[in-house]
Amino acid sequence: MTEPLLELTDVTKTFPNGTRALRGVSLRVAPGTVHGLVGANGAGKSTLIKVIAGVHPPTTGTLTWRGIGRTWRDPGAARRAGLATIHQHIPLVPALSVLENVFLDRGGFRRTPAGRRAEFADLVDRLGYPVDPDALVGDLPIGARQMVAILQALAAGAELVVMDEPTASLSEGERRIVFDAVRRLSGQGTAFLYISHFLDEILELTGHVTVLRDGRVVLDDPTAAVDEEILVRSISGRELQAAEAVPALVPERSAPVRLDVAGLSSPGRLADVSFQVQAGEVLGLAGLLGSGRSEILAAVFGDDPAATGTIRVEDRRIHAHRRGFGGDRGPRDAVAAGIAYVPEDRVRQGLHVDLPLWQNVSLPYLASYSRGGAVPRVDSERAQTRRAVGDLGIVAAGIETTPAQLSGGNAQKVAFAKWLYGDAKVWLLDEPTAGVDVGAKADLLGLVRRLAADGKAVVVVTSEFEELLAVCSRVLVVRRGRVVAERTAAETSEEELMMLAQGLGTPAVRDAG
Amino acid sequence: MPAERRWPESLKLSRAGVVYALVALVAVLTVASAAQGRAPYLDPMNVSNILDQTALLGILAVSTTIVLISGNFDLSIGSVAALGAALCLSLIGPIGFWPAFGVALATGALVGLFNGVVVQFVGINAFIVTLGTMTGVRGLVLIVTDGRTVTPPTGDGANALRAIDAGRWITPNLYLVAGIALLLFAGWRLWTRRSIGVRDAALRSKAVLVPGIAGIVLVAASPVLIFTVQLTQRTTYLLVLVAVAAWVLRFTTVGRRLYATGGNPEAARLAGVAVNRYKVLAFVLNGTAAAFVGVLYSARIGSINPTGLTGYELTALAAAILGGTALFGGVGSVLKSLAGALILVTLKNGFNILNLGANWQGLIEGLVLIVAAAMYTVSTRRPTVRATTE
Amino acid sequence: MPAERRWPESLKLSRAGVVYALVALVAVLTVASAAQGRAPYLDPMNVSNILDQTALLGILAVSTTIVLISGNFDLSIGSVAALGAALCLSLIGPIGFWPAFGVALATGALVGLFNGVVVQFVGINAFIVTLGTMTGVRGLVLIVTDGRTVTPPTGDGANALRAIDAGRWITPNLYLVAGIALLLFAGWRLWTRRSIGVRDAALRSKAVLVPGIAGIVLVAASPVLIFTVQLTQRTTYLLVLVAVAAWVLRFTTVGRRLYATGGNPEAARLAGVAVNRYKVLAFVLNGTAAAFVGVLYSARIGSINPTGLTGYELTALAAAILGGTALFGGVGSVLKSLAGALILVTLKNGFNILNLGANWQGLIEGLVLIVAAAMYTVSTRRPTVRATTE
Amino acid sequence: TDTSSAPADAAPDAKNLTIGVSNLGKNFPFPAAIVGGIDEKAKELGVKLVQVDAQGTAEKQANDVQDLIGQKPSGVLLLPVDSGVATGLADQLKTAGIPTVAVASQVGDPAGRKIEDVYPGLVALVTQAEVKAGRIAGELAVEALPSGGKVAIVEGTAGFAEVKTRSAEFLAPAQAKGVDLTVVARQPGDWVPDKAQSACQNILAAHPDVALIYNQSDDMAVGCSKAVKAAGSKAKVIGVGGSKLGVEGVSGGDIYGTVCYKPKDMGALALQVLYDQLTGAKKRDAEFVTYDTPGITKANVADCAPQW
Ligand SMILES: Nc1ncnc2c1ncn2[C@@H]1O[C@H](COP(=O)(O)OP(=O)(O)OP(=O)(O)O)[C@@H](O)[C@H]1O
Ligand SMILES: Nc1ncnc2c1ncn2[C@@H]1O[C@H](COP(=O)(O)OP(=O)(O)OP(=O)(O)O)[C@@H](O)[C@H]1O
Ligand SMILES: O[C@@H]1[C@@H](O)[C@H](O)OC[C@H]1O
Ligand SMILES: [Mg+2]
Ligand SMILES: [Mg+2]
Repeated sequence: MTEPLLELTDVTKTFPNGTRALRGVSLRVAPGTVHGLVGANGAGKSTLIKVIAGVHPPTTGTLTWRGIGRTWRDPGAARRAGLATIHQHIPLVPALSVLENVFLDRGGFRRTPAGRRAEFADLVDRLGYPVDPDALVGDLPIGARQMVAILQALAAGAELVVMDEPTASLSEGERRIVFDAVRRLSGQGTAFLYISHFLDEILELTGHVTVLRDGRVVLDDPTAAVDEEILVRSISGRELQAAEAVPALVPERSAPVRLDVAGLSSPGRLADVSFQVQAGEVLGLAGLLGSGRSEILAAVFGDDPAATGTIRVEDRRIHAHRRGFGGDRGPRDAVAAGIAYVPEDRVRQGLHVDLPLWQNVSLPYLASYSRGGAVPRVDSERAQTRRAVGDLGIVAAGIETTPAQLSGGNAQKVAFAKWLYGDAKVWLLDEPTAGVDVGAKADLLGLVRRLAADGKAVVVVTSEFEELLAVCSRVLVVRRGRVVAERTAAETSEEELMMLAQGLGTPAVRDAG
Repeated sequence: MPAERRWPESLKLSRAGVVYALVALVAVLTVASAAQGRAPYLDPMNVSNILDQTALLGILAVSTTIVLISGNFDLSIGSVAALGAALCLSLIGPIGFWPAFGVALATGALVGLFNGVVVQFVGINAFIVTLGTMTGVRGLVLIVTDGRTVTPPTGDGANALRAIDAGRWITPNLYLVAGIALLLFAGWRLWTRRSIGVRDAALRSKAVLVPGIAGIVLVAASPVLIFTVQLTQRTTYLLVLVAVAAWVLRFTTVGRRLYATGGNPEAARLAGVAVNRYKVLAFVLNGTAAAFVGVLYSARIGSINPTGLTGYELTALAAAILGGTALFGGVGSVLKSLAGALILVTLKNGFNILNLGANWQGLIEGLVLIVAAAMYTVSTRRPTVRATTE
Repeated sequence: MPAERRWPESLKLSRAGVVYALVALVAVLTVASAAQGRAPYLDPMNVSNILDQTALLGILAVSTTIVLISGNFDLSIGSVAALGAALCLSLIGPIGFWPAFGVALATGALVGLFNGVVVQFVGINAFIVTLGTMTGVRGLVLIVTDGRTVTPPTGDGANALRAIDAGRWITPNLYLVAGIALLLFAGWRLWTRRSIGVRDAALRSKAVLVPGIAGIVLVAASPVLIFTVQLTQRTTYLLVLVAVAAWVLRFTTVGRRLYATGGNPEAARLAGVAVNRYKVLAFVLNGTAAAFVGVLYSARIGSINPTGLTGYELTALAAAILGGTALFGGVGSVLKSLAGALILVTLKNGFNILNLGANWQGLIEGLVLIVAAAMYTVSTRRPTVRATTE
Repeated sequence: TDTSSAPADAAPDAKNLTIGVSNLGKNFPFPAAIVGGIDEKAKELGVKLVQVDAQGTAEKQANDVQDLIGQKPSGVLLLPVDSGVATGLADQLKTAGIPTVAVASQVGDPAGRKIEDVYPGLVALVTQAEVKAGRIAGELAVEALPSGGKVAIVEGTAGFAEVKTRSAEFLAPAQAKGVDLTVVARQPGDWVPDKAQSACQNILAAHPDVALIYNQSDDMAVGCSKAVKAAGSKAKVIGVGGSKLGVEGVSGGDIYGTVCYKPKDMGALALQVLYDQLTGAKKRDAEFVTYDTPGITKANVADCAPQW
């Protein structure tokens, strides 16, 4: 075996709040390989890569980089040594352009030296993902930001690129782009440490895989020696169906319409989107990054001041009395009418990262936990949150912890839990399983089915077409802000959805535009 | 989380640092004043004075805290207070005290509404908007007063004005009160621990015995040790306001939503919170409180000078931030802001008591401000590496 | 992005709103002053006066902008400037001007370093720290001056002091300068467009012809139309500082890192930017600039009294924020802050020229502040339409 | 005018006297100089001082007086931040039975109370007469412009009583002598030289023919004189105060004239008045005590030894 590029020995990490995230992890990454790292939410993956990247000092243990023991003084030191990291939370500077973010770590004298744009164009070409170098990062949706972060890491020309769930917010097309880039670069000698909850990605992409469970390594083998079942078992520590092959519920024809969207338009974003969702139905929205799926959900929820059209929840028209749907009136009316909304950007839109879990969970239906609608009953808020922690398998030190102290997948579950115990009739879920581990993903999808079974109407946006087909009875394909096709889950396939989303409709396309 | 853990939690240095800073400051002043051979620093009269002097600043610190929690910023309150005072004093003659009082409060509320609407709906930075109203309203004060100090005409109106600030209330002996409180507390602990098993006996006996004995000692000593404080009416207003605000913030949906609004307005809005309303109302409250402070000021002083109450906004902000309120929303406690205000007032009072030369006061005040903030910042500090969640 | 697109972009209302606000204000003042039958508002002398009066505030607005971009806040600069002045004036006698000047600047830098270190490494809120140094340093000024107005002894030292601010420079005729600049610009456009094909002929002719003809007209008219402005030495300092700062921020890596530091310190740190160093250095720069302003002030006035330069920090902050600088870091432009400072100075200059009564000035100033900010906030607001790219 | 003084050992308890001084703000040179005079006199008389400092704000002064009363001084010297606000403070001191002398500023609204009409309950008011000082400045103006001309006034910060009092009778001498002084501009200089300089620059740009600029303080006169010089104007500059800078300006010719205030003497005088009251050497009741504030020009500049 060749000398490892990176070697960790007996690394432990205990956070100031007492959480022991790593309990003696050893790991060797060989040069030029793609090394997979998997584990359940809260297993310690992100913590481990933060130790590797110099973000957290390890509590104990050693890190050897190219044969030399190192203690990174700061993340810059690791980067300069040839180790680039894409963190799970995509840390970019919103007020700077894409170009400047991609080359944020560059030294030299001139801010944008001659040739930088060419270098950027080159990089974009190599990745195969076009993005406007002058767009402000703050204006980009989360998927595009993820791609910028990838560009940033690739631009560093590092020997080892660490990627923490790079594809969690990407759709199939972009995911392919990332795969191709990883393969190409590893062929040229760059090593990758690749974290993902998509086991198919791990099996397809990596040469070696390490599984973490509760801060310990429970499996460390060449990928060739494992299969999905083995991985699932070591991740969760129990037997588990990877993706349940239960067919989605098809609602009765006579089931009442819960959500009726007609002629929903928004200049530059959406054009004449119409659809209905019946009680007991799960409707999926498929599309590429930036196709407008999130914008549809936001507009229905009343978070688009420029939107027009009619929206009815059980025959009650909402957002009608205003010019637009925006401000804080829109969401308030939507909540009052019985809509629940899990937005895609959980940190910016879904969570109060510094409030305790129980205050996050009770916020949307606070009045219902309160005496006279005015004085919250803390006990019942806490009880409900404890129940959510159990129901969704949230790994947390307790309900007093804040989302800031949770792992990515667990934070996502909190954003979901907020709506769980209200009496919403319509659920809008934007990437509800982003960053959620295999076990929990099955649980969440089960939960979505149960919502439908309880007679709710659910609209799901998820970039995984497989997941859409597993949970939805019907799928709308969105492209450039329009619904371009409609399929029942039974009569379509991932491949067809992909083609439709890319605008390569089969002759049989029923164009909705 | 068990009850016996929760109580000390809120008393931890990192949680209540400003209170410890206040205690430390008072301790230093007590020692220094004893060393100079003066009357005990904490004698009832000086305590009464400190409370009285904190009243107006404290009220503004409380309402400023609310604006800060909501995620905004208000520099206009010093000017608004002066306007409230000027309006009230100049209208007492023509329309009588109560209508004048109403006009003053309404004007304060209106300026707050203006701030709130411009900040929230036009979307201009609160700093520049309230700097604008601070300047503009001070200009209004000059116009209303024509640059002169205004005094109310003598008569019924002036009497009514004085009456809203004239009351005084002498507390019962505080040693007795504290003793009784401790005894009740011990009793409550005994009662809540009824059901706890033998293994907690030691803990239980300590948890009950310490306050119990302390209580008995205090009650027994109370005929000899006497400490009664005189509360002026404005102090009472402050205490009532603090109690109400603390209760609302901590125990009601309004409070919860206010914190949510300031902490992450976007997430709050998408959870159905009327974010704009909360933010605007915080400004309105602050304006109204400022006008009320102006009226109290004029009742205390009997007049208002056109430059009066200048700079109060910065002091109120300092009190709030010393109390741990975040500048950018979502975090703050009116009780701690009150402690912050007490630090600022105690410090100046201490200078007066110790007869410290004016030249040195600024330097010491600046240092104390930083040290007080450092005292608990250091203990609250986020781990060197900021928690990173996505 | 083609050059002909980028230029007008930076002139759009939403990008350069503060400049439009300034232009609007000057237009109003010009009309008002004409209506009162006075000399043209924009005559060379008044323009020189405005520039001169902007110098000190402008320098502070620039360095304050840098602190704001870095994600911090500095209230101490008014006091630091006064300390710089007091030190320089009181040390000229004992040690001569240049050493005294050095001590003043070093002290300013030191206070900045203190602010920076306490904010970054102890982790206390910049508002409270710099409020503390504002108070403490003002105390130092009082100690240094012992409450008196300080004047330098007459002699070489005082002459050297005066010399750093005594120069004056008369610009060439600005019509001629502008004409030549336009002609050069037209030439440059012609040159850069050499290679563009026929289909751009129309565009090219417009892009070249408009500045070309305007340039010829101006040059031709320059013997008759004469507009020469007198730049005082401190105006020159300001212009040099603005040019250097704008260049560094816009065209060097230091600028990118500073914006990144303020915009998202965590992202910057993860990308290897020495975040703490940038933040601390911004404070140091601000302290040094403040001390320099203090020395210029004392050179101009020949003395400093203990309350001198009070409140400058708020005015500098207002200028920066009026120029669109964010309070919370990552956004700001020194050129626009200069425009913000010019608005504030022009307004007061306008009051003087129009002889507006002192009582009314506050109200109008406040309103103008808000309207100026509103003017471009409204236009900067997120466009309702976002382009869809896939 | 009363400047009588009693021997230091007039009363047996003289050594135990503690006198409170509520100063409006040592950060302002004028009150700082008054306090300097009080300090020196206190050493001479052997009385103890307890000093509190309002840092220029009326509300702090209210707290200061409360704290002073708590320390039960034998008497108090009150240097009011604001005349109107001071009435309440004087009442409190009176209620507490503490003999009080007001210094430097009147107690009671200057618009409704003549300065000689001392607020009841005070032992005395020791001050320069502000309105009279403005009148003396007006006399200087007539002297400077015997045939009249355009005049500008640079005022202190709007809202200060001195802004009104120092202008109230400024034009009276001209009227009395039939000299035509026309005020063409009246702008704030906020008591500080830099703002006064800007104001004068701007006034001169708008009215190049201004012949005289009256500044309500010497600091402002100094700043203004620089603007006049830089503009090459012939306008004469007048100040008020007799400060070091002002007197230097007068002897150097940059400033035409000023009104000579003597803060140190005034402080000493005030303490003496209170001391006399407490020792019984001389009892006063609401007496107006003042000193001479002559107008100073280059001709008699030697008569004004600057005290601040
Ligand atoms: N800053 C922190 N303070 C306290 N505890 C933390 C902090 N960051 C992470 N943790 C805890 O450490 C554990 C490991 O978290 P980590 O983020 O490494 O998980 P992960 O494997 O990346 O999970 P995910 O798949 O959900 O991203 C979790 O229990 C989490 O709650
Ligand atoms: N690469 C990109 N560069 C700039 N803007 C982009 C890019 N991709 C998407 N957008 C923006 O995203 C908006 C649509 O995003 P939306 O979030 O609704 O799409 P989505 O289908 O939900 O995709 P996502 O997977 O990102 O959530 C468009 O208006 C567009 O402005
Ligand atoms: O010089 C001024 C003084 O005379 C006045 O009394 O108050 C303000 C001062 O600066
Ligand atoms: Mg993770
Ligand atoms: Mg989306």
